[in-house]
Amino acid sequence: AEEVSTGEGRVFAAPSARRVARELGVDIAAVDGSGPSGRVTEQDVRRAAESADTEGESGE
Amino acid sequence: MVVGDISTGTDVLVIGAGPGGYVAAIRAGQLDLDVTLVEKDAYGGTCLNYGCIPSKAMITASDLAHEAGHAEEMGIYADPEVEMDEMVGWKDGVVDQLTGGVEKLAKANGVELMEGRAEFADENKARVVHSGGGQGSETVEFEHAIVSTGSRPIEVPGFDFGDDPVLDSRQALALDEIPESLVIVGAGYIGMELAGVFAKLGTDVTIVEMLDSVLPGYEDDLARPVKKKAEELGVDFHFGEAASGWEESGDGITVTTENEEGTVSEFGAEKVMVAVGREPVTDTLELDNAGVETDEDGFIPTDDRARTNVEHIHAIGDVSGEPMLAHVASKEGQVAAEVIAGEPSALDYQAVPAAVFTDPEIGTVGMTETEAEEEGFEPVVGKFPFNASGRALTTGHADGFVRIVADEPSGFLLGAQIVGPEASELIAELGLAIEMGATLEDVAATIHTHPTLSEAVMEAAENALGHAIHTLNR
Amino acid sequence: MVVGDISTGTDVLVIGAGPGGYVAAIRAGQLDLDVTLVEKDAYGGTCLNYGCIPSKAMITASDLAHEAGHAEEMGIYADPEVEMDEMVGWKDGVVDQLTGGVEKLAKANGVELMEGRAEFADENKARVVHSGGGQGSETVEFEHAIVSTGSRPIEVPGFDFGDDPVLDSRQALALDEIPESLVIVGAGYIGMELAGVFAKLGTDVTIVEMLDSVLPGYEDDLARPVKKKAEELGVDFHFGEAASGWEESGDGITVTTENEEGTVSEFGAEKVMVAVGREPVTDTLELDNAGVETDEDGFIPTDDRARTNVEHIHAIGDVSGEPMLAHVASKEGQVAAEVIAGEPSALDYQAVPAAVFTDPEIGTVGMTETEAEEEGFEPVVGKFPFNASGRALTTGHADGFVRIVADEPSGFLLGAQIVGPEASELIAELGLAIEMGATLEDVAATIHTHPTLSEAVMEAAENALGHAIHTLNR
Ligand SMILES: Cc1cc2nc3c(=O)[nH]c(=O)nc-3n(C[C@H](O)[C@H](O)[C@H](O)COP(=O)(O)OP(=O)(O)OC[C@H]3O[C@@H](n4cnc5c(N)ncnc54)[C@H](O)[C@@H]3O)c2cc1C
Ligand SMILES: Cc1cc2nc3c(=O)[nH]c(=O)nc-3n(C[C@H](O)[C@H](O)[C@H](O)COP(=O)(O)OP(=O)(O)OC[C@H]3O[C@@H](n4cnc5c(N)ncnc54)[C@H](O)[C@@H]3O)c2cc1C
Repeated sequence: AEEVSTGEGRVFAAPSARRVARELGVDIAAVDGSGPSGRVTEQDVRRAAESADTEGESGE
Repeated sequence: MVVGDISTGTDVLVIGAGPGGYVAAIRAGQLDLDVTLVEKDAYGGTCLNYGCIPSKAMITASDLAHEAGHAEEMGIYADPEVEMDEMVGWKDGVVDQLTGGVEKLAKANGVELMEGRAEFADENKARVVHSGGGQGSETVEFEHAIVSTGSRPIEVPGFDFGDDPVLDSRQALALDEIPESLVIVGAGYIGMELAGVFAKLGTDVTIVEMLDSVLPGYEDDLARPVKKKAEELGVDFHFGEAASGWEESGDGITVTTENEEGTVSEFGAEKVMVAVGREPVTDTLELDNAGVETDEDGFIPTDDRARTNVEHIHAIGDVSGEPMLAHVASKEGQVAAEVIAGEPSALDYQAVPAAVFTDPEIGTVGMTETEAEEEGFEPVVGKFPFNASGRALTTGHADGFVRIVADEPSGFLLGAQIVGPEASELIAELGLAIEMGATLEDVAATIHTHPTLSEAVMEAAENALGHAIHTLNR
Repeated sequence: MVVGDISTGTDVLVIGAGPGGYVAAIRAGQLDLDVTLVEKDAYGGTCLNYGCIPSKAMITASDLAHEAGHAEEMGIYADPEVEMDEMVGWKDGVVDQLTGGVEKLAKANGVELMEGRAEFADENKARVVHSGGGQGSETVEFEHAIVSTGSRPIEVPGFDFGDDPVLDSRQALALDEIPESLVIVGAGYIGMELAGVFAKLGTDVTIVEMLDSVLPGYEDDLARPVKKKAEELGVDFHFGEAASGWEESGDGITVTTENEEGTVSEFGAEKVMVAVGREPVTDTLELDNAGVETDEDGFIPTDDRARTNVEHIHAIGDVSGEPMLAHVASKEGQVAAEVIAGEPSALDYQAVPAAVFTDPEIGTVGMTETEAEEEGFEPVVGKFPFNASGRALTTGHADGFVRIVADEPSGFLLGAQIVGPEASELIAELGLAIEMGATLEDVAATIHTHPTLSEAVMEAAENALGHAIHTLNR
């Protein structure tokens, strides 16, 4: 996925994706976006949550 | 609920029933919390009773009267007469309908309504002092509290809102005669909105403003069409003048101002309205008893869950600081209620829209070009003037423009500024675009109905991309 | 370009300068194509000269005159007089400004303008017949052509637009006196828009419609407030009546209609306007010479790149079929130009917005609930009535509602229907939402300015989710 634009702390993602990130405890600013120009989709957030889980299980 | 010792228990105590508080209470009710909403004055708060709604009602009505009398260009000849008491009565009817609605909605969502002034006794207890003689007080124990006590107009020394010819915006919106002349102190949005109302009703309006322009805080090119139109309506502007006092003189009053050099000027009028800003209402509350802190301006600082320094006490709306806008209060109210209910809510919006209901209107959301640069973006700007919009021309109102600010490399929308017809409505689409992470291409590719003002939004996006149809590209 | 034998060559020949053709030409010019735009009548086509723009101008103006005379409720007393010739003159001024703009924009984008009627000679050659005596014709060789010859009003047998008391919408919009009485044949959007104009100007309007309701094709609950308001304005409806003829009688005419049972009715009036639909204009073109096919209704079928059966000849706008809307014509024009320039463009939009500028207005985009079901979605619907909107009440126009249709499991927006104030503008946000793949939550979570009509959009989304604030949830 492309880089999300540079502006500080700004994440380009729909409100629904941002809510899912909070729900799953994902730092959305650290998620790679697969949408246009690197927009973060809800699927990106869920994928990030899953991979964080598996990383967590393997003790980092 | 414990009765007898007139003491009540509640999950959530909401203090103040403005657009912050009543929305918080309704949302909490929806989330099956046990909610008590305390209001000392009127349901709907400043916004419904004395602010947003009354001012917009008077703006529409004065607009219609004015337009009808100035449409010879369209072949319409009329000489409207306005009965101010009836206009104000109509406005009051609108307010009553809405405040009645708030009460009904609160009840329907299971909110317990309590009339009186709430003050904190300690971190988990408040006293509600009922108004009127001998009604006493009662104690409410709460798990969570939401402070939404709003704001009040700042008084300028020398101008006491208790004195008859000195008006705040609330009193100005309740006059039952059109004043022949009016001095307005302050050219902020409230001053400018009401200047339009009175100028359109035939009042001689003079505005004195300490700073050097109308609508401080808005970009020059947004404020300019508003000032120009006000001048056409006969409004007389005096910048760099600080109001220092007033005295009776003949039938009316004389308002005294002073500029930086100390030169004194005098302005005669029937009344003077002071609208120089609003300050938070915290002195009704005994915040100290709950340990809730305020900042040097009296606002209650909050985090992104609308929590004060005391975790189970939230503060929302005007009392929690800028931007002091009704829709921000409501959003914060929803979030506070959801956070209390354990939902993963936060104030994580990307952009707050705002509107000024002057003639022409202003609508803004997100960043200006300058702000975008400061934030480290590489902004590109697209613009579309309403005088190239078919719909604008057919309404006879074609002043102003739509401007969109985007990040050039990514195309993401960052902000928008509109001055012109229905700017307050047009900004909605751009607010959604920014929240969604839309790009210029997304907005430009979306079919917009012809002929509408909203086409200007699409054209501004196309202009930023270098391929607008109805205006020349950079 | 070859001169001498009055023969020209061009990359792209665009035939017809309506909102389809002139937009295609400008876009092609922007893409550095060599473009020739031929128009036999007036730049801007039906839309700018005789349709969208004139009707909307007359709607605004008649509205203002009417509103001003009916605002006693707001304390405004006026008795406006309308000089119809001046109103029409103002409208013509708006049209001139816009058509002049089209010409300038076309030239500025490098478009070659040619006056005359184009007809195909073969697949790569057209003859342009200049109008006026002895101006002859010239031949244009082209690599690509875009047919955008639009549509014309359908004539009902017995009603000849050449006869003085029989009007099409174009003639009705150019009257220089307000008719005392008018029969309108057809209660589609054009008939209903103009019924409003004339009723507000004081004409006694009678509508005869073959079908059994106003605005056929729109859902009942959208059409109902429009019919109700028209009736309040004194419009007299007769459904199930087919207009069969007219004759002079006394000062005016008598229009004869027949119902299904063959019963004949008569309606007296000063004039009759026929607005029963529009048919494609292909008979000016000699399409056969180029091998371009039409369907049984005379429309030119096209694919998703706006190509006809002849690959290098595109057709756009009304001539290529429903929906016959200016903004669809323009979109197709842009796509045609981009396809010719080799760009990967296509008509891949999700939803087409449409507006009816009646009182109240209607705005729609995407699917209705029924359509969503038919497409296999599990629709959930959210609704917000304008009489619960603070902004609507302050404008004195609170009839109608916003309805949003979404797919329940995914939350994706599928469509929206609005009837009420500024419906034509409010639909824009929902169009963008649908194009962006927004969910109900996205729209509900976006802060909307208070007090605006656009809050109704947010509330409708919240209602679909079961947590609207300002209306009771299902
Ligand atoms: C003329 C004017 C026009 C405006 N126009 C707009 C506009 O167009 N758009 C916009 O967004 N904003 C507008 N505003 C601002 C808007 O009114 C405020 O932002 C909004 O009202 C803030 O809501 P709130 O709930 O925080 O407070 P408020 O609406 O001020 O409500 C606070 C409530 O708390 C009550 N209260 C205070 N202390 C206590 C206590 N101790 N116990 C019980 N009750 C208490 C008060 O009586 C009041 O009802 C306008 C303001 C004015 C004055
Ligand atoms: C009263 C009325 C109100 C309307 N309101 C709206 C509205 O609010 N919104 C909306 O979206 N739509 C509206 N419409 C419909 C809208 O006008 C059409 O959808 C739109 O004009 C179609 O654009 P077009 O470019 O396909 O064709 P047209 O605008 O019809 O333009 C076709 C042009 O081609 C020219 N032409 C034809 N044959 C030749 C030839 N052989 N050589 C050279 N030139 C030729 C014609 O002179 C004409 O100028 C309205 C229509 C009417 C009548």
